[in-house]
Amino acid sequence: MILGPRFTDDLADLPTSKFGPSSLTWWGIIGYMVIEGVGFALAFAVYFFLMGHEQGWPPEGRLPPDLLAGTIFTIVILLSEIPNTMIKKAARAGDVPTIRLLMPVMVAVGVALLVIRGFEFNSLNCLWSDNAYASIIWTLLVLHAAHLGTDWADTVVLWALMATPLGYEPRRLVDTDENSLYWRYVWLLWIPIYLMIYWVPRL
Amino acid sequence: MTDVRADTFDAMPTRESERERVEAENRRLAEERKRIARDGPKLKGAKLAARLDAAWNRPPGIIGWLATVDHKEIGRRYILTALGFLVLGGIMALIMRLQLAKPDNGMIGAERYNQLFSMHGSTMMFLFAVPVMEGVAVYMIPLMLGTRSTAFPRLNAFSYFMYLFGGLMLWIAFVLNMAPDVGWFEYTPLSGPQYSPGKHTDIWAQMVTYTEVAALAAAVVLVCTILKARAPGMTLARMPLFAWAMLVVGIMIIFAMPAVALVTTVLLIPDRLVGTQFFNAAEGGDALLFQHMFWFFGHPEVYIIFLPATGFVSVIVETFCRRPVFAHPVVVLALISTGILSFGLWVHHMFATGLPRVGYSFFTAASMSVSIPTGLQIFCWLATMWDGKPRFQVPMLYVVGFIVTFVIGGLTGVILASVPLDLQLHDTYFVVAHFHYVLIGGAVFPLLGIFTYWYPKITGRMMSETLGKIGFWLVFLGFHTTFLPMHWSGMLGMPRRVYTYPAGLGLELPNLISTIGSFVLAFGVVLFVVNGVLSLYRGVIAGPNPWGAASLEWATSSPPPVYNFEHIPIVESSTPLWDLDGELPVATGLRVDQKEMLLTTVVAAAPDLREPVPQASLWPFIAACAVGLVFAASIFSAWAVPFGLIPCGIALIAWFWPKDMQRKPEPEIS
Amino acid sequence: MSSRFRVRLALFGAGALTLGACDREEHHSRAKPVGETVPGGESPDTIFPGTSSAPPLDARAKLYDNNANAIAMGQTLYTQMNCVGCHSHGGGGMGPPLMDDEWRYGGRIDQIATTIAEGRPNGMPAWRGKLTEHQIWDLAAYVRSLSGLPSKDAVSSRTESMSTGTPQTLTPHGDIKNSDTAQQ
Amino acid sequence: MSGRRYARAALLPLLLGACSYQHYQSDFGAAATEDRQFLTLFWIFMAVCGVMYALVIAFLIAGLAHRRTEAEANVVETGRHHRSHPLMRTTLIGWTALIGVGLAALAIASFFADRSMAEAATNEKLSITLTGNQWWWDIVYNSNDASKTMRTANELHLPVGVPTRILLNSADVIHSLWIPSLGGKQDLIPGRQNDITFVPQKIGIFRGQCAEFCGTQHAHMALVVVVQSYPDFIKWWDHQLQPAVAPRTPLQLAGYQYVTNGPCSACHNIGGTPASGTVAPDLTHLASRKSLAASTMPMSEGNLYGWVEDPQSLKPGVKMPTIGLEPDKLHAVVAYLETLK
Repeated sequence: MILGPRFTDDLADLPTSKFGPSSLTWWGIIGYMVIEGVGFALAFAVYFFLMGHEQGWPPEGRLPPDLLAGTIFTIVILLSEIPNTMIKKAARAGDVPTIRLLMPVMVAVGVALLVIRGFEFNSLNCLWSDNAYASIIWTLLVLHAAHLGTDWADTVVLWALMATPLGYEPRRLVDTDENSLYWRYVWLLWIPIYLMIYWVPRL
Repeated sequence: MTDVRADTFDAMPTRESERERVEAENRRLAEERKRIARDGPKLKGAKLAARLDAAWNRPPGIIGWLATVDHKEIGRRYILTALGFLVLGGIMALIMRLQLAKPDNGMIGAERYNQLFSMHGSTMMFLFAVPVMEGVAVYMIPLMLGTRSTAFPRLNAFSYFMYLFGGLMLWIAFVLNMAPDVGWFEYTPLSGPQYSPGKHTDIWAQMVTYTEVAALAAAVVLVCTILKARAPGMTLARMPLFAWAMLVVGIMIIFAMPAVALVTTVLLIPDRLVGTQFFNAAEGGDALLFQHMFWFFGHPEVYIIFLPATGFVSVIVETFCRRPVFAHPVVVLALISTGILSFGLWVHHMFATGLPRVGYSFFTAASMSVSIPTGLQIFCWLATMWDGKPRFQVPMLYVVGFIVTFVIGGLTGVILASVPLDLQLHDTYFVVAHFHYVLIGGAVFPLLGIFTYWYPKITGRMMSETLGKIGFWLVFLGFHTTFLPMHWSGMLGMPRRVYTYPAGLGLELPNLISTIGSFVLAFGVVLFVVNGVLSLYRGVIAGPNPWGAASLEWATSSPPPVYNFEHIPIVESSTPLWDLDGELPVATGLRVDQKEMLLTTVVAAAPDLREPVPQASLWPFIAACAVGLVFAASIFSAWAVPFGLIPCGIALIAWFWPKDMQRKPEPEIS
Repeated sequence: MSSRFRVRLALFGAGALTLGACDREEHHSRAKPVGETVPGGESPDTIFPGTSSAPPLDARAKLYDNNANAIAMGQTLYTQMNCVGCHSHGGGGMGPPLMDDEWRYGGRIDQIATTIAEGRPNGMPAWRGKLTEHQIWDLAAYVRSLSGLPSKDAVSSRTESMSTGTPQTLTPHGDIKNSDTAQQ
Repeated sequence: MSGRRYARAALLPLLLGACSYQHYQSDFGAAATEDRQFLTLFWIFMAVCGVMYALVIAFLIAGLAHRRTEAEANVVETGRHHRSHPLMRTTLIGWTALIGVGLAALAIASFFADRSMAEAATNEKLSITLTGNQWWWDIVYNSNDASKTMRTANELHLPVGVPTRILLNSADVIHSLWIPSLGGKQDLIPGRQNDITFVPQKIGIFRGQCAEFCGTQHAHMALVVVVQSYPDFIKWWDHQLQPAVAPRTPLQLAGYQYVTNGPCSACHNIGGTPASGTVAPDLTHLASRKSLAASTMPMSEGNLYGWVEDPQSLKPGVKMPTIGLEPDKLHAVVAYLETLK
């Protein structure tokens, strides 16, 4: 026998979207950020584990990566936080036109970063198959490029979506807010990788 | 928290004409919102059920079968697929036992035997143990929490297909004689490019990647469901212990599984495919790096399998002793501390690798200390039994069998945590005995118990009690006959993973006993399966709550309707169905024309949001196919990755892209 | 209704994988004679510069060529028998380089096997009698892989030793040029 | 009376299993200090764990068996299911303390056992280098005097009472040296050097085996361990330093010529002959060993015939190829190999 209901509460007036930890997707994104974060943290552990095994870092007779491309990349990705914050604020304020204006900027920044990343691979002064040092710095760079590329594709799709009438849906604003959050994660993760690829070998 | 309901759009700074248009639209949508049908005192019973059915049912036919996002359907598939793999893995085990029945046996050659034990281990760990726990959770957690769906149901569907494809790839490879043959652990350099030519090792590594992607997705789904979708009033303190166990397990998966995905996909496969040097000692790599990474995942993995089982035990003990489990907070703390400690133990798999001895002492202490929370949980169950009046039905028998068996496995675990003892016992049949006591005694016994327990909820009929009891005794006695002698053969000098052993070492008798026992055990499992199939047709009709249990899954019909609950139940204690006076308090107001669920706050479970639930969609399946194809193809060429990502990207975009570009009064996910 | 679909799906998957499996993973623990037992002798021994009338390929070729286990075994023998001493890691030294696509005595696996078994003028010793036929064919399979001739999924990317340049799995696919400049 | 006899009859096979062999390869061998320490510690652990297990089972039986009144049973109906026995909380604390104390005792015992083993490893008197190969053991007896350094394979001789340190390397994949009757195991890892120390205490013949899965023939990678008196050991060492004996009969000579110039010589070394391969076991004193092919089979004429003729059928996958010797060559080869005492 199924128990009969006793009606005690009506939820028809509950909202259907909120920013931050109330949102289900926010938790999903945090979940995937943790997964990626653990992946990167372990990759960092591999880096230092291998470094502990070598006499020199980079190993004897090899040059550390050239600084130029990586440093330009770092500056650009840090500067990209300015339009990113503006978009995040606009999303929270429900300012769709500003979002529509700034999304292409973020997309363009992403393209620029991906191009610079190509030059970065060229400035590592080694091939991944040379030795374990080369393998791990290539891997770190590839992993981050994948991270960057994924979020860039995400941004492109969101840009397209915000340009449609659906841009006014409150849930799309939550998406925008969360995409900006994710972008912060992308550049935050880059900082240790930048140091590990370009500066630790110069210590 | 900023509330962005449609009416706040008045404040938006937009261009004049645009602004007027949007405002007009908002007003129209607000009008439409008032006309949406919702459940409540005026819409209940059969009329409500018909409306909800129309909104929640998936399309019929093959397309609908592939497109479903119903957690019950997906959970059922997960469970059945995992059981299929259990049977396959079990057959492997029986063949191995036959080969080992007598010394110098020539029944199976070395190569085939090596494939068998690799397949047995990989299948049981990656394709049975973890997925079956996730499957049970995916089915039951939303029902226990009193909600209509899991979070991210499409991700859930995707997760199942990834898991299925991973399993298929491994087993098709086995049929094609391309099975992995260097163990479920695949230590480098044996699994490296030089000593494992061909593709069988890559197949193992990619199978792991599939199942990890699936497990991670399922973990995110479960954690988000448990944190955000509980019935109003079900605070964390009132949450059922199985949900607690799955919350801890979900978080553990999130922290542990990236390690194995990284070590196989990012380190081992590139070593084999494009010649990176991670594990090559001659070029600055290190073979032990693989072991560190593998066991950083591998040890928590054991607890990822074991903790859901403790959740099962708590559920069964509560129902069959008619008491909430003694010291609920202690059990929760035990679960959490087991989860944390399990990340600090991995080196005890590597005591023989010659790492610094000082470090070993730490890992000995950590490994031993994990028995404290486990010991506490066991005490709490025993105390509950003492307090209550246990009913000896099949699920409870499995719990008793669990305690008798698992505690032995736990104690041999303490023995193995000691460095001087482990150096003798490591990689011998003593260890084989130990972890089968832990995994079969600790996880499979409760699993069989919980199957019997939840069978009426899933199918609407009871399993046969008589067959169940016979099955239990066969499984229990068969298990001990198989694995108790293995302690002995290990002490007598039998290493693991040998396809044969010489006569004259005293190994003949224990091995023969083990082989006999394994067939008794297998017969018991077959009887369990037969019972499951027969009871589908002949079982007694169960009714909603045949065991007189206290948690919410028993508040709906058996089997549950596709929308789980007509109204969302409200929870006022940790044993809601025992603390009622005849009626179930419910919350209403969810729409009935579209799929919708309720989100509550993380700790207090106060109503927070109404969340649209995605409709059935083929895209998760298509995305799983695309991703699966990339994984399979990348075994053969690195170029598969950049090119394969294009269809993956298209599938994922199509998955999320709204199919209806009109604004709706309330959000819908089409 | 759905079961037929499932069967079809499984068949498709199996088909796709079979294509990849082929003979690559086949493991031969001893030579399986096809036709004659001893390699070489008269027939494939002839040097045919450039050219016209190559004898038909030895039937054993398909057991070894593109076979991952044979190539790996050959790789081990290559080091153990000190082929490195003259040929280096394919780059050549005292002996001719093996990585390029120039073959003085033919680049087919049976021709290479003959070269190894019988030896060649200017220093290449005859290995017949020192190595078994099976081992000679393994070696031939590996030597062929040095210039990227077999399919990429049958070769190993690297060994557990010092790196010797581009991973073998990535070496460009070579073609066979039969050089007619066999030095006297 | 008869019940007890039945019980004894049931125990008999177990006892037979335990006693009918010589602890040739067994943790119970107690043939070295290390294994004796292991056994002491093992029984301490077993005792503590046994007590803990008995407590759990006693509590389980008591919990299941003790009688309840009707009111105690129908707690849900009377709404008293949230209450528990007042003593339980105290017992819980007691139980936790008990586990803690037990574990601490075991951890301390384990720590001290580990310490004393580590100390024993510091005063080595003999050093041996063992290199793992797929699937055999290369053994070098080290000496400061280079002319005394001696290479053999698959058979380890140890002097009783002498602390012996074995340095462990690998030529290919990871292996693990495990001689249960002497004590513990240690992995042989490419690119790393490990070591293990034994102080043998019992004269006799034991068997060790590879304990880390190392590929196809992992099951047949064993070695014979001979613990002998110091004089015997020195005698053995001196003998092993001798070059191989010269062939005496025409048949042996034919075998000698084939072995030292033919395919065998590409891989095997025979001291004092042109055969100087380094990738397979040293054969200089092959016939003096007790087993063949890394203890796959005992040393005998028949097994030598079988092994030389077709190793791939006796140990499938082994690196030694099946040559397909003609009968006359086979006779000659075996006749020569048998002289290599």
